[in-house]
Amino acid sequence: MALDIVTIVAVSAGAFFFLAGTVGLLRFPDTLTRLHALTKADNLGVGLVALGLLPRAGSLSGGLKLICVWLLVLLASATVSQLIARAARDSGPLP
Amino acid sequence: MSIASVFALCAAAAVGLGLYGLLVSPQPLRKILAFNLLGSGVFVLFGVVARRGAAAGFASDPIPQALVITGIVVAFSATALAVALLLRLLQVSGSATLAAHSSARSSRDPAGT
Amino acid sequence: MTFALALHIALAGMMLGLAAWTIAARETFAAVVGFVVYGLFLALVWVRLDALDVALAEAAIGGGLNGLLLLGAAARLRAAEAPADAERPGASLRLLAALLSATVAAALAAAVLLLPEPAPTLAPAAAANAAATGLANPVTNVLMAFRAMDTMLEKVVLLLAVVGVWSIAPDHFWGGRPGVRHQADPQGTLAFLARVLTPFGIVVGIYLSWTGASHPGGAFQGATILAAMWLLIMMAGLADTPPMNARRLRLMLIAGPAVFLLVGLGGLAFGAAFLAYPAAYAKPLILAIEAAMVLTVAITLGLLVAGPPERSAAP
Amino acid sequence: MPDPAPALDAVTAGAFLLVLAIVVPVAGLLAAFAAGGRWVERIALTTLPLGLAIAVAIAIALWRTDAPIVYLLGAWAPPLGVALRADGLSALMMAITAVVICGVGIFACADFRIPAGATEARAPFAFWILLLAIWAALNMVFVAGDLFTLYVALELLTFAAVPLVSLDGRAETLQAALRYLIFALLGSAFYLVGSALLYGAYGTLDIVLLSHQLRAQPATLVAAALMTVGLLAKTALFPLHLWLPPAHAGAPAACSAVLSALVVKGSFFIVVRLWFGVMPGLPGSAAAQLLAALGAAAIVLGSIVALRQERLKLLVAYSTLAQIGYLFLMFPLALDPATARLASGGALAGGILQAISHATAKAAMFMSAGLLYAALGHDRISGLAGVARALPLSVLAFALGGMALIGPPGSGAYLAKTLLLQAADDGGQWWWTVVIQAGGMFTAGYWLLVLVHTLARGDASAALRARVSRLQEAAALALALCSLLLGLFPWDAYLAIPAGAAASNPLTLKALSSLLWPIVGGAVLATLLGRSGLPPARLRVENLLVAVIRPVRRGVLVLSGTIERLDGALRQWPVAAISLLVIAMLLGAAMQAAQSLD
Repeated sequence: MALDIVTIVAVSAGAFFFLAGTVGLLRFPDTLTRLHALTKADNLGVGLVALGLLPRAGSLSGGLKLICVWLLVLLASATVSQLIARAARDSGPLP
Repeated sequence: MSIASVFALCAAAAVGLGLYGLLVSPQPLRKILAFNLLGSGVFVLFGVVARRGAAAGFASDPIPQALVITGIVVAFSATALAVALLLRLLQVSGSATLAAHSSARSSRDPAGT
Repeated sequence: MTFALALHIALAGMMLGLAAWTIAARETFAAVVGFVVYGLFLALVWVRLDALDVALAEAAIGGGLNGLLLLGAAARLRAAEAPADAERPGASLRLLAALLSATVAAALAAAVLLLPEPAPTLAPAAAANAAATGLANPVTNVLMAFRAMDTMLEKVVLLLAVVGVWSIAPDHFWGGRPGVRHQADPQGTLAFLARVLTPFGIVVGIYLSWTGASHPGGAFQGATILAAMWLLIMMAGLADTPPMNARRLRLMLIAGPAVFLLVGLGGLAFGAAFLAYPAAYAKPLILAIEAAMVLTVAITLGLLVAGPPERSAAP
Repeated sequence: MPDPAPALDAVTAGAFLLVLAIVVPVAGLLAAFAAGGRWVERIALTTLPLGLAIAVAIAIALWRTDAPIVYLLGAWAPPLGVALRADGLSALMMAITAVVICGVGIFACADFRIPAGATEARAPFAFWILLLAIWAALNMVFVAGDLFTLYVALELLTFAAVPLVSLDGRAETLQAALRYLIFALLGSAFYLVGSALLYGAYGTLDIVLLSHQLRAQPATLVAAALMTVGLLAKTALFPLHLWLPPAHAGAPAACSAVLSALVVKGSFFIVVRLWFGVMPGLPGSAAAQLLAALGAAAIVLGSIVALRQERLKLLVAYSTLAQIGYLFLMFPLALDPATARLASGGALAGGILQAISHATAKAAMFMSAGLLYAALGHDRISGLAGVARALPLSVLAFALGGMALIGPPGSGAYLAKTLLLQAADDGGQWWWTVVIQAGGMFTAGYWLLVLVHTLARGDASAALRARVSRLQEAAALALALCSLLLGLFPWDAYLAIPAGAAASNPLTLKALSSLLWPIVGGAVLATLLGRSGLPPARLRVENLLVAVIRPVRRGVLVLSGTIERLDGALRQWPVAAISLLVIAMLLGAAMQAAQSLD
């Protein structure tokens, strides 16, 4: 029961951060600010969703896989946003 | 309405959209993209058929699934070949279009060897 | 049930929205990005259709390699986009095309919805014959045993795609290296990603290929991930494509279909039929074919994305 | 004629030959790819006689057993497994494919040489591997007993054919290859949709099992319409021919020969399998008439546009377009009015014979056109004067190939025409009789146009840029002769030929007049429609004739100019793609109507 509550709270919070990140993506004016919104909010969102799902993983290996997913997403989004930011800087302000 | 019906409608719509794109997009790359969309609709149709055939403890008939995997490989190869042709066409002629600028008759230099 | 239905309808709606975006977007680059996202949603659809093997294949190809291929092409074609735009057909022709496409879609939808109940299926037959191969994944059984001929020919199709892509190279680059040489900062972000991610990716790729015998996954899905890792290393500038006339490369490119063919011929000579596996050796034989196929498919996919030889073999 | 209802799961004697027919070219191409360099050509040339021997062995085995040869791959019986089946049609198509591939292989030796000093070159490497791939794919098309295996075979064929188009790397050929590829992909997507629907409805894709279970229901009708039209797009039946003329005319000669002679027959053969094998009772009269009407339109448009070409290779390519139309005339003629089913009788035999004789004849014509181009450095029809004297054997190959298409007694086309005319007579479908006869005249028209130019007085030997290889001329001549003598082959072991059709004495007056009329008609057509005019007249009678003809010719030229513009419009991408969808709908509606009539 307590674990269920953890899941519900964490996943909902994660979903909220995703929503916030998406709003930022749509509303902010240029590439760098959009990236700012996306990376911050989405990384937190993914972490919270993964955390919320951990109690439901059922097995140790399942839990480890979830953590791996979280780490890989972090790695990918961190590097990709770096690359996008550099490309944006090199090619001047994009609309 | 079952899962299968929802995704059947979705697949048919994807086929329709892909067809429309193939018909009207002037740029070859957009045609290739539309072909991929069309193909994905066809594959989902196989998935719907597989899902309807769930039996014998399988949640989905394995035969259409295997056909889709083969189909995905073929579609990817086709995309790669088409993209390579398109990029080479751009390199050689400086333009990337499928429109016949000149009628076949006046095409300058049909090869003979 | 109604919640699940709502979820499915939402998923289908998202997918169609992205599909429409792919067709309607002004810029080709944006359309391709839409298509990549579409591919990821499509993988979810396959999960909901209980076809996990296909979901993995779709995620790896549709969301991954296909996206990479098309994005690269879109970037190189950007300058040529405007002239082709002038050839857009007129409004009446577009309306006609829309009407006809919609009619085909409607006919298709009606045909599927009116399919007979109960649906015919080969699932029981596949289940009953699973013992013959000793593999627990029914899709792998179909690919490697029941319809092995299709799978073998599909590998030949992949090889032909490579021959086709190579065949349009400029003559003086024959024997050279495929694709452009990526120059990247060896201390840069991409190189960092390539160094950190590749070991993970290789493990996952091999795991997916290996587990395909009994769980969702398989040679093709695993090979796609390996190909993606190879491409990542090349894009990070850490490695270069091999010269296209290297003997070892040629051998690796035919390994999959060749082993398949040899095992098949073994069946013809000593066993029941071409591509029939003797019951005692079925599993090791299939695993041997799959191992060769993983290697071949991974390299083939990487080379297909890299494109024709564009420079001489000298590094 | 073998029993039309083949056994389902009994492996017959000699069936492993079917496996070898596919495996040998596949193994050849794998080995050639791995070995590379000069080994590519050596391995391919070794594979040629092997494959030919296998094809002949299959034909003999079928003759002996008198029943279809069946092989179960992996010993798995359909519906779970995939069967290979060879009936008379498959055996004949395999044999003719082997003959043409061997001819093209001999012809190509001289064209695809590795330059001195290089270890490997692009064009030879690709050509030999793709040639073997086309062979494997076609053999698979002819024997596969499963609709999805046929799809894979069809894709294999497309993937092997497209790079052949752009082998010389010029922008036009790259564009032609890309058009071909994308349009063919659209066609295969339609085919694949149809297979999905059929599997959903019947739980099998095996041709024989499907034919037992097939009922008229929405999924079947939609599948039949979509699959047929997808295959028509790959076959380039009018009006879906946008890709064919530039692709076939632009490719190197050996490639054009394979593409025109064999590759389009692959998808045509699957249409035949689908209509006669899977669903003989489904299409009904209206749909069959529609296919033949498209075929008739292809004959008229293809021939008239061929007559208006300035270049020889494009003329031959448009002739292919017209000849593809000819292949589809058999569908309404094969319809048995009593049962409204397609019967595998004389009309089908005629259609297949036409495909076979066109394969050999067209390969010979493209080869000799390529030889003329290579020797002269151009292929303008108006610049061919004197060529017959300078290059007699090349011109003779062209002349015999074209003659074989018109169908003199003893040729395969003659037998085909006899069978089709007889079926038209029996069914009371006189309008197809008119089309068949007109088709012969059109063929004679563009054949004569070319011949008259080559025979005209002129000094071509001075203009020759390159020597022509005797071996290449011999290969072209052999294929042309093969087509001319096909009528003497014992066809009734493989095809259902009604008694009496084959037995007519080829030297009777009636038989000879059947050759004379097309040539007279063709002469009139060539005079009236030929763009490249006629060589300058020297006799007073000729001058008089020209004076009489000139006003008529002016009027007819306006008409043919309109037809040429129509062809240009139809070959625009959106128009062709829309035609594809319209034909799909018409076919679906026609089949639906046929079902509701019952």
